[in-house]
Amino acid sequence: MIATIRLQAEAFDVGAEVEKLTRGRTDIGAVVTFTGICRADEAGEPIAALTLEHYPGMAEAEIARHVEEANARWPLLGVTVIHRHGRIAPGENIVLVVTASSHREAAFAAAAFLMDYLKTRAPFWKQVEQASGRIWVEAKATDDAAAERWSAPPPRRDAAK
Amino acid sequence: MIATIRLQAEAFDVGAEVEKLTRGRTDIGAVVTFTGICRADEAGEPIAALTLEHYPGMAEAEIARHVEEANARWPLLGVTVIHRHGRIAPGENIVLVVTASSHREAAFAAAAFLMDYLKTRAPFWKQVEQASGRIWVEAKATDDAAAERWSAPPPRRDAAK
Amino acid sequence: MKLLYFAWVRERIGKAEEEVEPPSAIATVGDLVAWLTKRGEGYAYAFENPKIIRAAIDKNHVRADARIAGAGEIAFFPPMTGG
Amino acid sequence: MKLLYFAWVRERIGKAEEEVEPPSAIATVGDLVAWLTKRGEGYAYAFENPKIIRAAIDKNHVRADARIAGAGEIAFFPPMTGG
Repeated sequence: MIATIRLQAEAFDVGAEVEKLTRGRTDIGAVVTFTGICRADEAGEPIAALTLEHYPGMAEAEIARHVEEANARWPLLGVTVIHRHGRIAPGENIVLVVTASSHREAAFAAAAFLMDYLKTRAPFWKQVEQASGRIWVEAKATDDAAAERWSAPPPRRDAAK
Repeated sequence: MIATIRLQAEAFDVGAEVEKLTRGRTDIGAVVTFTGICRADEAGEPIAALTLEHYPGMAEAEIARHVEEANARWPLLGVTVIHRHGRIAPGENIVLVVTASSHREAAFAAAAFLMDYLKTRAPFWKQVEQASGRIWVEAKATDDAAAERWSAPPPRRDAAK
Repeated sequence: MKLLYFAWVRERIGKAEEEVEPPSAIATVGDLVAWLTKRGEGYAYAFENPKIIRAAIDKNHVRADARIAGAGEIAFFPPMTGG
Repeated sequence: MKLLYFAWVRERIGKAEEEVEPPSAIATVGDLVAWLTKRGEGYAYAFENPKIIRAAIDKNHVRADARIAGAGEIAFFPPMTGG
């Protein structure tokens, strides 16, 4: 399984990352991408931008651990995770997860799993610029609940190929 | 909700389709893509290519009905479905689903839902070229089971934003 | 009434479409399949396992008990394998 | 021992990192938080609700009962909001 993990200030190109992961391969039957984008509002209030702070070293290590975990749970052929840091304006991309497998079930499940974990375990913190000032985004209980659903024993079911 | 449905013989560009759906938008927070790719094997045997036959008119209508159904179930901001027909070589793309929403749960669920339905309800038939001749791919019970899971009442839960 | 055939149903029958005039006793899609089956070897082969044959009336999936009165086109095909 | 602070923990304490030498009675991450809390207003504010503070020893998430002996760097931060 080919894994690429990048933390960067620059925007990424979804199509280019899919192309890199799949070029010349004829064993990949399914590719899922998730792109997280900066919206112009947070908790109902307009924002001018968000700034992502991270813990260098730990962020990469945490993401790598979860990519390994995903690879142990599902038969993956490739994973790319890119997470930006620094100031990001509405409409710009923030995070990318690409998963490749021979069949769709594994690709979908692994991408959802990685996103749930990035939201709750990877050491990143979002601050938004609102009219009332700069505010740290609060963690969502719904994100913790979403991550919790993966704590049951891995399914590795062969359904829905 | 902006919906684009295309049946075409030509390959598609994942990045370009994501760009078309999201350009200039600041309300989209999550974009999921699913790309189905022709593998070099089917049921363990090598293939030279596959040919997709479809029922013109009905294929578009069936896809449109399921895009509407997805939009009724989840708060979507955009959906693109592209399905190729004709001869497709290993490594080439076959099908693309792109879903956009303000939050990730809806985008993931709608993309999985649309793929399960495309596999079992959209009038397309795959024929593969193997050493032993041209063989029609058999429908998989696991695909029917995957589609069945959506027949329960729609969840529309707010979890995992 | 126009009939359309796809994939191996088309290959076994040997044509992609045809016009037919079934007798008035043929009321449902299931009746139509039974009537077609008697039209020749290719039809008998195509419909040898009628349970797996799917049908659509005017581009909508229907079951074997669907009534064919008023149908513009009826299509027969194997289980779908798209995506 | 090196301490790192992130996000609003960093802002409230007023620095991103520092070297500290806690007394030997400070055995766990929880003990360390209690000890830091007494070092000044910024610390007290940062750790006013210790239950929501997350900690990592040498870049691994740990709980409040984790022992700090042998730690190279210990980081304190709010719940993560990446992705």
